[in-house]
Amino acid sequence: MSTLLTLRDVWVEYGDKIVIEKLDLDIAEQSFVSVVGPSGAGKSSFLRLILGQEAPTRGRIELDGTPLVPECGPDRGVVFQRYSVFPHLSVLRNTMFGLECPKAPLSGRLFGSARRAARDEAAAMLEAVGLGDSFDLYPAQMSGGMQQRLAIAQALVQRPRILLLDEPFGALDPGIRADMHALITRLWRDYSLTIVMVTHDIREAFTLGTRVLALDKRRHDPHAPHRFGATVVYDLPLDKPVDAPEDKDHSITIDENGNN
Amino acid sequence: MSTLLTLRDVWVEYGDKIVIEKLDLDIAEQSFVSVVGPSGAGKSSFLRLILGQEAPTRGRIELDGTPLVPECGPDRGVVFQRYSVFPHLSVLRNTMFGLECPKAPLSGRLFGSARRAARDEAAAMLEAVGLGDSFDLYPAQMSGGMQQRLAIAQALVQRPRILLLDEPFGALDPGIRADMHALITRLWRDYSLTIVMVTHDIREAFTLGTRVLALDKRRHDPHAPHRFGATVVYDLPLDKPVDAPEDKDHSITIDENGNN
Amino acid sequence: SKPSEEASEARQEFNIGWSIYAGWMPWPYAQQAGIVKKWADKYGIKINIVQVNDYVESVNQYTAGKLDGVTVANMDALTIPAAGGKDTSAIIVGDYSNGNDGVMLKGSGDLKAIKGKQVNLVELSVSHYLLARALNSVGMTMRDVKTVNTADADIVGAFATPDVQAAVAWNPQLLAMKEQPGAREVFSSADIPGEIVDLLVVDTGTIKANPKLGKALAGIWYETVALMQQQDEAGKKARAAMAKLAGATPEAFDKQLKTTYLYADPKEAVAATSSPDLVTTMTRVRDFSFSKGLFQNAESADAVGMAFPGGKTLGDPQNVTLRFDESYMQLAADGKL
Amino acid sequence: MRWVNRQVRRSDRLMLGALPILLLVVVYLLLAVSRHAENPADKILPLPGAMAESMYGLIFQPDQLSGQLIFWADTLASLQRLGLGVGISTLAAITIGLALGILPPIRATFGPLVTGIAVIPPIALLPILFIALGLGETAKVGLIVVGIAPVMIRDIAAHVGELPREQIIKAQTLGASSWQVMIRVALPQAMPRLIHAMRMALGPAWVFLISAEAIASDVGLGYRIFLVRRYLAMDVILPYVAWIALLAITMDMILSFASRRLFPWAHGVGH
Amino acid sequence: MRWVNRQVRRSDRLMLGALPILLLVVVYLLLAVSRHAENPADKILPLPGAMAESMYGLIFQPDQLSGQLIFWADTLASLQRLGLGVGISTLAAITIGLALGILPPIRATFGPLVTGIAVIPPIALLPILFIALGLGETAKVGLIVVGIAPVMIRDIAAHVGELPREQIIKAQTLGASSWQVMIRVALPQAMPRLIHAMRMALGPAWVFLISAEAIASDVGLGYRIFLVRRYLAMDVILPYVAWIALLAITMDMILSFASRRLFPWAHGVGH
Ligand SMILES: Nc1ncnc2c1ncn2[C@@H]1O[C@H](COP(=O)(O)OP(=O)(O)OP(=O)(O)O)[C@@H](O)[C@H]1O
Ligand SMILES: Nc1ncnc2c1ncn2[C@@H]1O[C@H](COP(=O)(O)OP(=O)(O)OP(=O)(O)O)[C@@H](O)[C@H]1O
Ligand SMILES: [Mg+2]
Ligand SMILES: [Mg+2]
Repeated sequence: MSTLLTLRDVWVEYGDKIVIEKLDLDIAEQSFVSVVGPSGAGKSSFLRLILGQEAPTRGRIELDGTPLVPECGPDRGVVFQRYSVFPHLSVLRNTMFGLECPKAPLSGRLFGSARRAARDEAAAMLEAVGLGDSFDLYPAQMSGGMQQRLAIAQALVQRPRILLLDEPFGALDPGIRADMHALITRLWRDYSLTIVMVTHDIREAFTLGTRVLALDKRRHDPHAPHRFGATVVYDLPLDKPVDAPEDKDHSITIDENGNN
Repeated sequence: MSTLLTLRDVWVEYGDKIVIEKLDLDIAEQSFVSVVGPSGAGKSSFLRLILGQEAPTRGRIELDGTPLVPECGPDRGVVFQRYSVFPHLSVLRNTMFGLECPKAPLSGRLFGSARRAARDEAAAMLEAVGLGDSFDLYPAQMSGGMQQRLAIAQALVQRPRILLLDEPFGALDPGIRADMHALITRLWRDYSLTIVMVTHDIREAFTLGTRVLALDKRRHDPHAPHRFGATVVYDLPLDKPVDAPEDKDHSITIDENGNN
Repeated sequence: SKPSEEASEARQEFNIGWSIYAGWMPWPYAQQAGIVKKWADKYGIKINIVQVNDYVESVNQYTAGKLDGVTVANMDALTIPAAGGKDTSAIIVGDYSNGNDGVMLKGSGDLKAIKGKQVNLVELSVSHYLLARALNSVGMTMRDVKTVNTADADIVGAFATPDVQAAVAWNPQLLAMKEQPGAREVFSSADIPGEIVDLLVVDTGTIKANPKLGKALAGIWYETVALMQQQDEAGKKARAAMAKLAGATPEAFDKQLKTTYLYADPKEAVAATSSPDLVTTMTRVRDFSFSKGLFQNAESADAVGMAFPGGKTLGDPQNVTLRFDESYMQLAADGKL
Repeated sequence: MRWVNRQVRRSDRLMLGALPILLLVVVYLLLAVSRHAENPADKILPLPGAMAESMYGLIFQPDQLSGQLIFWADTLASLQRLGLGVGISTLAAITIGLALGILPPIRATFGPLVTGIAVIPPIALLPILFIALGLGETAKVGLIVVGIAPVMIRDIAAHVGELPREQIIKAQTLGASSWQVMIRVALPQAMPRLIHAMRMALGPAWVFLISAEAIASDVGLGYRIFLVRRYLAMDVILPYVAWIALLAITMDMILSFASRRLFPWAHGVGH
Repeated sequence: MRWVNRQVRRSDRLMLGALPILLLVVVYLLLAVSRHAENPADKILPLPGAMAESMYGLIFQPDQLSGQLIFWADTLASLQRLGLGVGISTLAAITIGLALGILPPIRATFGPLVTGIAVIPPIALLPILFIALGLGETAKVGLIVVGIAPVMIRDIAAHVGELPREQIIKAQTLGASSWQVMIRVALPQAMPRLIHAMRMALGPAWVFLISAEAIASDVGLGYRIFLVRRYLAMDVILPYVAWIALLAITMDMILSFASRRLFPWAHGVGH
């Protein structure tokens, strides 16, 4: 598989606080990269980099061999940790958003049969995430987990080339989480997506991913904790068959990777 | 142990949507109740009831035998799923808030030695949740997991009688999560708290809790899904020794309880 | 009505309001030049000369009792305080407008050309009265024009726009309007001399209880007016100072004075006040005011009574609220101040 | 129960809200009566009877000259000017405010200009306004627009500028162009704030309307107030002011209701 | 790059911002020159030379009578009134607005009254105001307060009322009383909005100041403008207006800067 994303000597700093330090990384096309690491290590910052929301303070990032503009388009999809849905749109309209925009450049809205087609597609995706009976709710009327599922549906309905997920299943119960795992694996396979997912569930990282990255600080200075940033401390390619069915009870627990 | 909270025939409705239906429940003092259930079942609504943030549409709730006023005081602590910290206060000030208010009725601020004492106490709690080097950050400058830990520290530093936790460890990596488990168990034991915790991690529910409640709908009408509310479908008292050390690799997986 | 009891007490301090108008500029000048203090000290009282930028507001403040006296035109003295039941005495008849008010037209043609036009002016003011008199003089009535109320401070700006073809104004605005190209004055107060009279009025109760105030005011007025009439350096300086206070240049101010007939000699003022012409003028003014509804709910033009020197009255003698009182001017004429 | 938690029932709310207003009315009446005891012809605090009498004429009796019912002609003229002025300002606020709030180059270019215009008191520039807009209706509507639009624009721009960056990014990943981010993300979320801004602007709008009518006019609520001010006819001014207040409060309530109706998501449908 | 993402550099920002303002100046000059070509005595659009000349006298030459430098005396008097008026309004906004926003019983009782006062155009009440407060400084400051305070109060109340309910609850579980919720949760979070409200109110505040000075005053920027307006002396009015704009923009910038400095958490320290 060819290289999609290349990061070379990338640093992220906020003021004098170094968050990411000297990151060198290649991400192959159609890979499913799980990112784990302790809270506050810089996983979300890492996603923001790839997304183009933030530019690195140093270093360079390339997409398909050309420098990444700090701007994101429909080739990238994202589920943020927070603020991931539009508060002013109902569930259905939130999901249709991504289908309407590219097709209606002027009004951003579809009408007639195009609208019905978009509606059906969005509805099908909402059924898949288990929001089939909440089409008309506003985000503020939904539970935390429902909002998270809505954000997932919104990002998936678009079929982006690169999908960035920041703890997408954190607020879901095991049953629905298993459904979501199946869904995401199916879409990843069917549409040849490249996925980068941050998660705190080590088992999830290993069952879903084709590669697991652990982000953490290499050094710790207790007197100046902010002077050292995180980088990739483990990089485990998993040579698992892409078509293996998702295994719910994988029963491994690799706490050692994630922290300290 | 005596009964602390009594719910009798409690209903929660939003418009014509029934969320909680005919809930009858007693919660004993010093128990650690884990609440599980599918996303959107009404777990957060249930916590809001006990908290006094919302009054039930029908039924009655009693605390220590007297009707619960829809108002919450320092006897109850809470970690919400969202908006749980004050955006305008730094980490340290967020944590000191609960120590300052009761002691300084007029200014809500402490000075001199009282302030130093509060500061030290807050700092100790922040160290315990792993935020020892982020005292001066504002919530907007922190990662999702850091905010969650701050919310936990803020609620714990107060030593409330009843502690309500809504997915408090959802955004934490396994290492820090284990630390938090130990911390909460210790405080629960040392200060004889009564804890009600919503979680999606079945293992966590069983390791920490002395009782596990599963909230779900008893009936499902696919044509009118909102006409049936959730109630307690499983109620498992766990007769485990309170002083058992927390077991990280409990290795049970009871998905069946949590959903469907 | 009777002057209220409280106001009748003897007092030490008085507030006199003034607003910017050529004929009233002696007041602030007297204040600054120390003439006010000199006369007030002489009578053992204190007089504050208070500037109110907005003319109507100054009269309203007087009517509301916040000022003990105010500079005002005869028509407004009648329609605002007097019609409002405030017993008012005009103790100084300072001047009459002899061209200080005028009807302006753009383009060629004389006053008759105003027919059918829209006229911008301060409604219900002496301008309105002047317009009525102007129309009368050529056999027209108010129905032949359409009036648009325009604030006095803005009338110059308004007249500069092409929308406005006719306007009525007083000085200093009138002068600025005359400077605009293509504008002509077609009628002015010089055509009705003595009808637009500028007064200093005070509350009747106050002046009755405090004749010292009247004496001091008369003293101030005639000393200042005499000073500004002088054609020497001192007079020139005084006029320049007044011009400055009015926000005008000395030249412009002198022009305005030319169209103001100042009763510099108190004898002349007494004569004018006692003349039957004043009764005629006031009859015209009150009839006009009544026809414009300025006496509010009054049944007839006689509702508001006026008293003139020599015991003459006009209108309801039971309800005299505007008194032309020549006694203080007389004292000045007799040199008894 | 703590005061922060004491919710007030709908019916009580009406009563409580009326209380201080009634109190003010009573205080007024007492003052008026005591002034009239001193001077029966007092003009400054007229009694209700005098006000009713004066207003009766204006409301029901056609004017001799124009044949119009003065009160209604005034109301109509003023409402028309106000409606136009507020309408144009609202339109400007939502278009310009949106662009300023969301497009950094536009904000950099026109932000200072809008601030400049916002802080210049338009009353001071009346002569120039006259020259530019004439003395007719345009000038009156123009004064309202110049007076309130910049404030509204800045308010909307500030609000839009504070939308979470995540939403803008998210919309772009969903294929939205700048234009679509504006009309589908920023515009709808600015709408409730726009209504809030309109409500806040109504007060100043009336001020500018009245100022404009005071300057050059022959009909309108503000015209009448300034005209009768010449003879301190508080018996007309006070009812007129009360009527303006009533009109303004009605508009305020309609706007507030519309906002709740049209944008439920912005008014705490949640908890 | 999409327009929403085009950030403008600091240096470019200055240049871009100055552009439209410079353009306006050039347009003015062209218009002025063409008017003067037609009528050399034109007063409405004076040339820079005439303005400089007029202003020189006011700025540098002491008045013969009072010995004051008129321009500076005007500025000082106006700033004093404005400062007092805005200061009092701000104080009222934060205290009353806070109480209205967070205490439902207070809101129910006084909300309608504040709305009522907010929508009454104070200009219509000028006669009453001057009679009630006299002709001194009180009336001028009073007009500013009556004019801007209600709007500010309503803005703060609306903002505080929209704080997430969770925060209020949370504070109470941490032992906060109603009073403490007000001063430790609502007050600090209302502060940035208060500054925003002050910035929005500065424009109207100048309008009211000028209106007040136009009616009863003998010194002040507004007084001078209305004084010379009788002669259509735009050569004084325009520099005065420009000076007011400069003062207002400076205040606006100071407030904006202070808000960023004092309340960094409110200005996107995050992403
Ligand atoms: N204001 C509201 N109007 C209508 N429905 C609401 C409102 N608030 C909550 N609900 C509904 O109540 C139900 C229960 O919500 P709740 O937040 O209690 O779920 P939960 O069990 O906490 O879910 P999760 O695990 O996803 O957080 C949801 O179906 C939600 O849609
Ligand atoms: N604006 C900012 N100013 C200062 N520090 C910041 C800012 N934004 C983020 N940080 C810091 O950057 C670090 C990384 O944050 P990030 O959100 O990437 O962590 P994370 O790995 O996603 O953590 P979590 O698992 O808890 O979500 C944190 O320590 C945080 O405090
Ligand atoms: Mg994160
Ligand atoms: Mg929940």
